[in-house]
Amino acid sequence: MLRLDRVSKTFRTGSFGGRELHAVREVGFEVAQGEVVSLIGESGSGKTTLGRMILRLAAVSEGSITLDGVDIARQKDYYRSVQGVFQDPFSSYNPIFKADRVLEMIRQRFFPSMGAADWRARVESSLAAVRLDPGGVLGKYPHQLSGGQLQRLLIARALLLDIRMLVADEIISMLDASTRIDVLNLLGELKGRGLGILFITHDLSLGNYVSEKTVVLRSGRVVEMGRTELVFGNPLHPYTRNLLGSVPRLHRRWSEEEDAPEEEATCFYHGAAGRDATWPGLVEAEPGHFVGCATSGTCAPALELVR
Amino acid sequence: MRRYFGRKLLIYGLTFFAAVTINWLIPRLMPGDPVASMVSRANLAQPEAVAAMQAYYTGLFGLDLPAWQQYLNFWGALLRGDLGISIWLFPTPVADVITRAVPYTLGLLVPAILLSWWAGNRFGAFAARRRLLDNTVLPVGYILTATPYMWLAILLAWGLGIVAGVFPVAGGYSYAMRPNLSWEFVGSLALHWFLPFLSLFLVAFGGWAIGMRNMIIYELEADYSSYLSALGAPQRLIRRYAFRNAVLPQITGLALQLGVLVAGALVTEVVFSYPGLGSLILKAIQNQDFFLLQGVFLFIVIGVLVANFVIDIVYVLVDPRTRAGMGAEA
Amino acid sequence: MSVVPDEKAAVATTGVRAEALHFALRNGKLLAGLTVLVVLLVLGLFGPMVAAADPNAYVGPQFAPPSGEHWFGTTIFGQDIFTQFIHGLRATFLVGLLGGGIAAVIGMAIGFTAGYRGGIVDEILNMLTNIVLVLPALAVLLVINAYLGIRSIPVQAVFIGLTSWPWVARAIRAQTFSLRSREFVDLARLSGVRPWRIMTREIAPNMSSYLFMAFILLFGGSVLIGASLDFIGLGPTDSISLGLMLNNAARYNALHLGMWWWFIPPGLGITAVVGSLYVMNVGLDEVFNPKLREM
Amino acid sequence: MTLKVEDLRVYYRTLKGDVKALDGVTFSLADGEIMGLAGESGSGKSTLGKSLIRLDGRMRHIGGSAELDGKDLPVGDTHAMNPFRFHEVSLIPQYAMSAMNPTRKIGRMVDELLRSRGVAPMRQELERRVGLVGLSADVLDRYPIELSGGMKQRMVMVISTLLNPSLLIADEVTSALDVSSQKAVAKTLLEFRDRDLVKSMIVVTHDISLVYQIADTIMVMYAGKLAEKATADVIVSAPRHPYTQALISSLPEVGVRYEERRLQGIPGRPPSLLDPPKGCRFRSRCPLAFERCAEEPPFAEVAPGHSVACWKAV
Repeated sequence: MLRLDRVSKTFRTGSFGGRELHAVREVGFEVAQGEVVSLIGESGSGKTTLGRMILRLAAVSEGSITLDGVDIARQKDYYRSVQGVFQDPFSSYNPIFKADRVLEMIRQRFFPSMGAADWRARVESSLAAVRLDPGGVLGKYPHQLSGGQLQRLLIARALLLDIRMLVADEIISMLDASTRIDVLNLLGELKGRGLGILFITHDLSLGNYVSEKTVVLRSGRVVEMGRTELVFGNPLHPYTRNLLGSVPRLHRRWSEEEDAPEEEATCFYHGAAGRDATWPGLVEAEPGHFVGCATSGTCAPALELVR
Repeated sequence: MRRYFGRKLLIYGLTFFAAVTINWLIPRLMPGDPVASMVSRANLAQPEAVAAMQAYYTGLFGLDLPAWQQYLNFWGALLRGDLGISIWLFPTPVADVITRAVPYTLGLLVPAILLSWWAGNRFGAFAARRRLLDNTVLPVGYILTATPYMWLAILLAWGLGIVAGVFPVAGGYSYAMRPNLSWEFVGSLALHWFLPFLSLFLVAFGGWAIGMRNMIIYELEADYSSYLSALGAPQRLIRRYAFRNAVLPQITGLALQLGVLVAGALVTEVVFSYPGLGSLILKAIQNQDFFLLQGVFLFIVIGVLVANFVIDIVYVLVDPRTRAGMGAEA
Repeated sequence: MSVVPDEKAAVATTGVRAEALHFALRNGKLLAGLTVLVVLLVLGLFGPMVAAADPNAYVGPQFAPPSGEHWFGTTIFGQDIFTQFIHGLRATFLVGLLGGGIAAVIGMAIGFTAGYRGGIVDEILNMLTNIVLVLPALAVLLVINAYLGIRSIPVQAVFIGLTSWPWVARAIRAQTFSLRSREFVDLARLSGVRPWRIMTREIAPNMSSYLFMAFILLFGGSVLIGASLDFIGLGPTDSISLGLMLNNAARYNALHLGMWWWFIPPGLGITAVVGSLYVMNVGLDEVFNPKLREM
Repeated sequence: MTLKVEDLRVYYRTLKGDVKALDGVTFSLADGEIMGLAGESGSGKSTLGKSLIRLDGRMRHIGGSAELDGKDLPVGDTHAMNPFRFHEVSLIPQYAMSAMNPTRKIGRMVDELLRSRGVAPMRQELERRVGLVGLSADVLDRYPIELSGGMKQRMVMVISTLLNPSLLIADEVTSALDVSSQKAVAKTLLEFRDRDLVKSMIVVTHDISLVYQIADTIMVMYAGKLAEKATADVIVSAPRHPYTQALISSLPEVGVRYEERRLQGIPGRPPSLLDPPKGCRFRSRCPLAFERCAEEPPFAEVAPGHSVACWKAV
């Protein structure tokens, strides 16, 4: 359905665009209907920029993003099909207006001629889909609602349109532990309704919980991707392994396992030199599991794993 | 670093360019024949001045030439240092008239700006978060910044000059003297300088004090201040750091306020008939001496640009962050 | 990245506006400034209707100190200074309102556009802003007014507005930059809202308190610049302003004649108008910025 | 016993009244103990952390006391508290990225801070500690802006522990960091304790999995009150308070999948602390609630080193 093909993003910084910053480099993957793809990366990995490009909030520098084979830049009414929810629930709402204004804006643009009763029914059905009580959220100001309610309301906003794809950028990282899981479960339900979801997160355990496919991003490049159980069950790239090793877990302490050796942790296309020139591309290490930096003879640890 | 200053110089260059263009353009926007209307508006007594003026204007404006040619000629004259002839002090060149007045204006402005900035910042920092001072003395600051420069000048002239009779209220030195290098003359200069200086100083002082007080409050709320408090550092140290950081925006503020301060100096000079640029402007307007007015205008623009550049340099010297940031980029 | 949920956010249950109003009604500076301003405004608006129509008419004895007949005394020509004062106040408010208003509109237009569009548009507008910023406004106005012979108060105010907008544009540009990256702006874009509406409906309302305070400062600044121009002798010829009263007082030697009643009222009027605006501004700042409130 | 806190109450002053952010908290901390202080937003964990070193402007000490190494800790008295700060109690703040004066070189700032506290500058020791956290000594000659986020974080950790305090409060120190730097910072905290640079530590966090990695004990707070305190393993594996149980079971771990095992959150919201309900504050969200919960449950020891505030657990 949504397909990214060698997508790159270069920012120009400095006065009159003096310098270039490569935020995303040659990223390609696909999100199918009824599928959650988690995009995992640390700060500076380019994951948010990717999400913004998919939402047409940022222009693609090179490569293409297509929805059903048509470039998204040329799609009319793209936002009827693709919507997004962002990290900070409190900054997602204009603080001086009531929270349900986000719904009203959808009506003005996309359903200008819909009658009040029909609209009301539509709002109630999408609120029901995110388990929000209309009386509890409509007519309230953002600060009167909890972070979890606000994020659900934004998902409900997206559901007002018959969207097929939702970009969820860190949507639960600012929520409390006891409420975040419910929002995560909601994403699981939505994929059951046939939505494709790009779940952008820095938290590996969350990505693992809900997604079919996982893409691990580092400094704008894909280092490893594939079916989630393969990426998490048999991580091949040293970076992924290191990341997984750093995730704090319950019932298992860090000290019980070995720290990844230093050079593995710093391996980035065989050390610091010649990063771009020698990017080896992605290799299919096993069916449905791709890894970068696996074919080069200089990157011994990764090579061994593939063998 | 080079990039930063390059950018600043570009802006100043363009500003100067804009100023010259204004100077060229405005007379051409006058309704009717500018030469005729200017000559008629200037109420000249000497017939030779009228003739000279007519000839000069016609030659300078060259209204029969294409506009770009007129414009280039204007720049040509300017770059030769030819600002025209003063009508009021015919036939003294405008450049000479200005050169004579500039030391007075600078002598008034520079100490007033620097001292008010220094003292205002000190006082504002001291008053911040001290309830008593904040509620008593600072309101005086608001009143001072709201006071028109010329009115405070008039009040001081009246109170300390006319009523108390302590200071003279007109001129740059005693009318009975001719400029010379005696102590007596210097004393007279200082006596005549004091009131205009004081009135400029007071108005500007109020502004700096208020600005600093607000900046300091923000800095005292900043994270680094909280951290120092949590580690038990004494208020003295925290305030010292806050002051250091709050001074930086005040330096930028100084650059932004230059225009206002210059304007203040001009009207203050008018009140005291102080022989600087302000009095020249008054005479130029009263005598419809447009060359003089334009010359003074260009001179003020250049002065403000130079001062801005000096402030830019000072800022880089004072703020380690700009240096560190630029060092990393270079 | 995960950011720690702010405990204060859970605490905040009162509305932003209600809280602002609460502090506004208890802010002495704001109320005091507002009171003085309103009194002067009423005087300037309605005073001329009650008092004599022509402020420059020779109505009384020359050179008279304040009395029951002439509250503020008369000039050496026998003009009533109180009549001049209330007419002058009106001119002062006109210059402030018009000059400050025009500057605010220009500053907002340029600041919003530069901040929202970014890129090359921003570079160009920013350059323009910086150029007008370093040009000394009064000097430019002197040349313009002297050549073009501007002698009417509204036209004078227009030119003041045209030269005093840059710092507002700068500040608004910076604020727009930070607001633009807020997520509700992205969501508005995802809702198909056009840039112009995003600027006017999403971004600008969030800066309304700041815009209002900027306007207040521009108002005060315009009054002071206008008074300076009038004082130098580029004031209105057919009517009166507070600056022109000062100019007359200085020109006809009120100082040496000891006619304090001639030069004190106009200056005091300007100071009161501008000062009450500034004090109001500080009060508003305290209302909108909790950090500045007295602990 | 390093720290003993007795019925501590700290309220926030707001327009609508007092927010009872910390409402009667009693616990103790042993020598060498690292205690994780966990809770969600509004639980009072940060308030507790701050109140042991410096109350900020809107916080008011309502009652209760604290004792450190047998000496009374005057938490309610900003002035009397000062001699203890830095020397006895220290803080790694949440805002470590902006905690250092931007216009001073770091080394000089530390010198000035030390001197202002009556301590002679200790350049050598400072350099040694800087090395300990993996920074080179020349960061002391740099301005904060020249350091990366992780470097600033480590530098602040060094500064805060320079005088070997008895009690270190680490307030959400890992929450702004990436996964890999989180681990490094957490391990550094552990090392500070192991090297005796600090005697005991309170690690305030919202991330139980993280604090489980380094803490000896974990104390869980809910709505301004203590819910449970026990060793880290007990809290994670055998919690007794229904809130702790629900919280732990709502955390997705690597390996748990939506398709296979659906986790559940806790329905409802914490009560408003302006006017908190009587009795157990978790009552309205608790699956086990019964009539007795209208009475406030005591924070009682149910097993050695394991205290719970719940009638069902007693």
